[in-house]
Amino acid sequence: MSAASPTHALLLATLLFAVGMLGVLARRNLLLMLMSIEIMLNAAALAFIAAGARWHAAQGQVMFLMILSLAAAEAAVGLAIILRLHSAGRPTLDADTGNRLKG
Amino acid sequence: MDALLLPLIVACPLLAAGVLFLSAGRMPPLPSCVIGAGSVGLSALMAVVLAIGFLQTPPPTGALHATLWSWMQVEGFSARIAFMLDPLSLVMMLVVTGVGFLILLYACGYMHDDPDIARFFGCMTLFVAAMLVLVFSSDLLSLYIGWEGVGICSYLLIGFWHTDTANVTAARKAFIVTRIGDAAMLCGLLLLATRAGTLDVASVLQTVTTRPADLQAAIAAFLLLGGAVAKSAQVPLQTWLPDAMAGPTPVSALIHAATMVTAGVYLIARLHPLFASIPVAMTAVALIGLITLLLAAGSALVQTDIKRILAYSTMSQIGYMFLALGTGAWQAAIFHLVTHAFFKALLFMAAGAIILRVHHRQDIYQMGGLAHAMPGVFAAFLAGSAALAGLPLLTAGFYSKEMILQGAWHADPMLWAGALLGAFATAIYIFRCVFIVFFGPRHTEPHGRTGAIMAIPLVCLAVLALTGGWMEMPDAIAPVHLLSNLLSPLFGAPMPEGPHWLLWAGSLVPLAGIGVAWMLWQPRTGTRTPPENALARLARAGWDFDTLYDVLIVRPFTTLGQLNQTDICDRLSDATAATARAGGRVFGRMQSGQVRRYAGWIAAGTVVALCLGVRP
Amino acid sequence: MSDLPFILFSLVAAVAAIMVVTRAVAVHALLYLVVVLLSLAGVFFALGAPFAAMLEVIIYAGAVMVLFVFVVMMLNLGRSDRDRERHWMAPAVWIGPALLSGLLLIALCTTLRTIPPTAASDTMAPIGPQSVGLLLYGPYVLSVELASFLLLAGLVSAFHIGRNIRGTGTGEP
Amino acid sequence: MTAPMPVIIGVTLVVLLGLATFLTWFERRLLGLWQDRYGPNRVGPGGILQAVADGIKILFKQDWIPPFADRGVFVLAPAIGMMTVLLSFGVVPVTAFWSIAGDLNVGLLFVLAMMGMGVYGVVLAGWASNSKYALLGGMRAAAQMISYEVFMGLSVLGVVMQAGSFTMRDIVLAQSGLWFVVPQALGCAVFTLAGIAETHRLPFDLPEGENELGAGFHTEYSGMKFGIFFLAEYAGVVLISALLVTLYLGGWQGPLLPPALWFALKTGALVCLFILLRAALPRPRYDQLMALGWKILLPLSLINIAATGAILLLHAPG
Repeated sequence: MSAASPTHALLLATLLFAVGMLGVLARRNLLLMLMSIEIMLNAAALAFIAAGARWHAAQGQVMFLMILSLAAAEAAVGLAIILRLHSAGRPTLDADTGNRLKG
Repeated sequence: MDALLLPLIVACPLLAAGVLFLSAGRMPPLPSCVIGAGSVGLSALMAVVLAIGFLQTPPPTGALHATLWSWMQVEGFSARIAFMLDPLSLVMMLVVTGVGFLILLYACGYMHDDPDIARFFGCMTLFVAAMLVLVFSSDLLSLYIGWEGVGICSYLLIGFWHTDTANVTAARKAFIVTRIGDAAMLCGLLLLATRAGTLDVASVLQTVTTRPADLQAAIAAFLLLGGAVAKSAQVPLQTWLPDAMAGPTPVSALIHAATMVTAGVYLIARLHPLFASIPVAMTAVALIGLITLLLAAGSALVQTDIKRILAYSTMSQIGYMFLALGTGAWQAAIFHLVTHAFFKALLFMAAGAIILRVHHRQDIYQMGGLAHAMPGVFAAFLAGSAALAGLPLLTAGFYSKEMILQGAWHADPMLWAGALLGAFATAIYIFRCVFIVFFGPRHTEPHGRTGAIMAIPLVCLAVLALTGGWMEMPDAIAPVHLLSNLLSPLFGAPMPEGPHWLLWAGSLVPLAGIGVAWMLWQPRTGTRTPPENALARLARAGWDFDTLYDVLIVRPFTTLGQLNQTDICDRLSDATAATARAGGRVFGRMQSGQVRRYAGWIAAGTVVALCLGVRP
Repeated sequence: MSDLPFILFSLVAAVAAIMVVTRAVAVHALLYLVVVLLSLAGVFFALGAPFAAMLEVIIYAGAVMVLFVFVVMMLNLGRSDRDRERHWMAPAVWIGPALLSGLLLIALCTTLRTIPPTAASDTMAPIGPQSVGLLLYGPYVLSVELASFLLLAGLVSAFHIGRNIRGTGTGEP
Repeated sequence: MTAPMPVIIGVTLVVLLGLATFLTWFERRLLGLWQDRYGPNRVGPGGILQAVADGIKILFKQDWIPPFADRGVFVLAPAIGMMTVLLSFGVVPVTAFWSIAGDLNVGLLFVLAMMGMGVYGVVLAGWASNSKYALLGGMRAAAQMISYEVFMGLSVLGVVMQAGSFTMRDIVLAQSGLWFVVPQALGCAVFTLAGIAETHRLPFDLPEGENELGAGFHTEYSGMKFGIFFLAEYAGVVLISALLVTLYLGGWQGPLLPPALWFALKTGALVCLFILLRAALPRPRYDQLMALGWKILLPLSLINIAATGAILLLHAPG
């Protein structure tokens, strides 16, 4: 079994997912949380690609494209919210203040 | 070539609609008119070319097919966007594009000083496109697209002058009432789809012949009938049509007289084997038609608004078509559909010409004596009225109505008698309108002239309203059966004709009706005020169906709601609420509103679930 | 020999991912995130998915991440933000999340162990854009539609959230 | 016929960097010619050694980093800018046998990817400088280059559809009958405009915009780091020209002359066109630039794709 096998790619995906989750849970900065989510999404994408490579099917890349569009939409909305919060008098980007509804 | 022409006929008005809408109302009147009427004219031209080709060399299978694309393909169900041209849709296509073109031409004159003319033509062309989709579809799902498309266009156009609240209310009413039918129709379609696994018309009808009609098929037929009833303004969903006259007159002529409201007739004709296999459904169709035609004719007798008279008349005439459908006289229904499109569009457009010239008044009692002031319009209106009343031999309406009466006679003499009564009333109410509007003392001084662009369609349709019926005559007069022969591959041989005295009865009754009208409203001695008594008021309000629905449905519903506020069922929900609230207080502590806390819970849950799943 | 790029890219991705979640300056974290993405693109390439690799670079690293950078630039974070960030990243904060992530990692790795080794498909012939496109616009056309709906929804909501409420040009509510 | 890979890489690198250096002189001379003045003409015959002189000056300047800047990113930014351009050249086939990775099966996508990465060079330079002019320049660059990348990607899709491949070599070979500039005239026009915006050359050099932003994103740069930005811009011009030649003008193909010469001739002519554009056109306002992109180029490129697809489908066998 060569090193560049889907199983090893899955291992990498697992690692990335765990690291991304660590970031989401531990960071308080909204921007950094969003970035960690991107890492998690990429881990999922890698898992799909690896599965596609395992079965030598293009479906893995199809799913990757879906994740890509999901990530794009998520980033757009997330960043818009961050900008909004920032301009609404919460310049700290502190996720823990997100429960205050009024700006 | 022909199969390519089919989508082009639809694409032409659709493209025009796109252009007109994208101009965001900034398109000046002249290009709007040219694009609007021109595109439909082009469609009509292509339709004629196609029709000639079709008639000269009929396709071997009896229909032209053009599959545009496969819409969806899921397990056990498939739907395509596919067009089909068979004799039935050929007739409908010619009516929609031909009459549509004439009406749009007329609208160029009628609407020329309206600031929103681009929006008007956009909606109208979109309507024509949707109607053509409806007519051409060989798949019931794409037919449904057209069905909803014409519905939305009707809504947009009824409320065209949307600054007036009444118009908007009328539009909303039309939309909601037809929506009830549309919902029923969708359910019916879904039922059919579960039976056949597809909504392709041919396959759906195939299942009718291969599987005996069961309860499911009957329910589906009745649900479809519900859709047809709402769209065609038949009892009990007819209340929207008179109010729909709030729209511009060309809209009334095109949508609420000539084409859209006959979609229900078309639907039933398209699926006639399904209905024919369920006798109860046929009886229901016939009865609905008969009741509608009598009620609407009664209402039309006492209306004072010229457009409302015509609206009730439209309901009544579609009632005839339903009657014909219900008695199995399919050719008669389609024949009447065609002739009705001619003369009713003519009547509406003539009425519109009158309304324009008497300062936008619509009350017939305020008109009077207009025959001298506008002889051309008078002639056109007279031609249309004669056709509507069914003056024997000369007019189109006579032949088509005669065919329906024959069909009714074969089914049940009672139906025939009812239809004859309706014909009598028809002659009375339309000539009442003629006598009051065009004779007697003048109440309003007309102004201006009816321009050529409005006159040309009137002339064309007047000629058609008079001569259009000669394509199909009873054997007793002349053995001409162009339409029946065209449609017979689809509908089977037409019914044999009844005894000769039926023809005599059908000829004399309209004449008698005109005589009665003359006696009552003749220029010198006739009454010049609307009748005022309880029955007349009831009929004028459309037999008070609106009040009835209010009492039967709306009020009980609100009352029930009010009653139910404090009853025992609520205690149960209160208990649920209390439990939920108590539970909410407990779980509310978790709802800190902090994203990281939530993410933590999600992650913890995931890890736990994973551990449970991984456990060897 | 041919495995070398894969191993290299994997290591870079893993290290850079750890760097992302531990940076105090947002732009530095972003740059490391770009490195993660680029090396993941390399991994995709090694796994025989060149199309996905290029899209990862073009769209993810080239567009989405630039959007992040753009936002960071608009936020105009300064030294005080960096200090606050350092303050937030006290060691005690990391214990719980690290525990959870570690558990997750262990659980997932245990699952991976149960996967039978793949001997047959070690050839890794690349799957080109054409087959992906045929699949996308064939059986998966519905999901393409859904994705476009999603993007439209994202566009509309981003526009709505970011709209200029009082016409002040600053987005002040 | 195929040269060994290190030779190809080495020659390409040397030629490219030499060319970029040479272009700094060439542009000023051409501008001088068109604007009826001399331009650099003192150092060497016709001033041709001016480029060398500039190079020496820039190399020996103090390598200064502003104390308020973010050091790491500040140094990284110009390197990214230069690197992405150079990497893009890897997939450009100079002749049928002369390219580093001309038959990469996603070659065109690779170019687009590198264009996308190139944004970072400018944006990070703007951010790391920690000064408001640079920041504004960087933000402008981010929005401008991301937007125009969209139109660039969409415009080349027509070419891809016609050639049926992302491989640069296949695309050139597909033009043996008719250059794509004829059927893809619309795409070619959009690509050219997007290319100018991507390299932020005049008239689309809003990120630099010296009369409003100082020098834009490289306000704080000096010495060789500035020099790298400078060279990267010229290399970018050569790259866009080479891409235009490859995608739309038949690549190395042409009668009589050897392929490499044809390629060089076409590219050189396009580079001159770029310089002429700089001499001829004024700089638009920023909102005009964005409006041009989203309101005109985007619909145009979409129309191009739709039309190309429709025509291909109509001509498709079966």
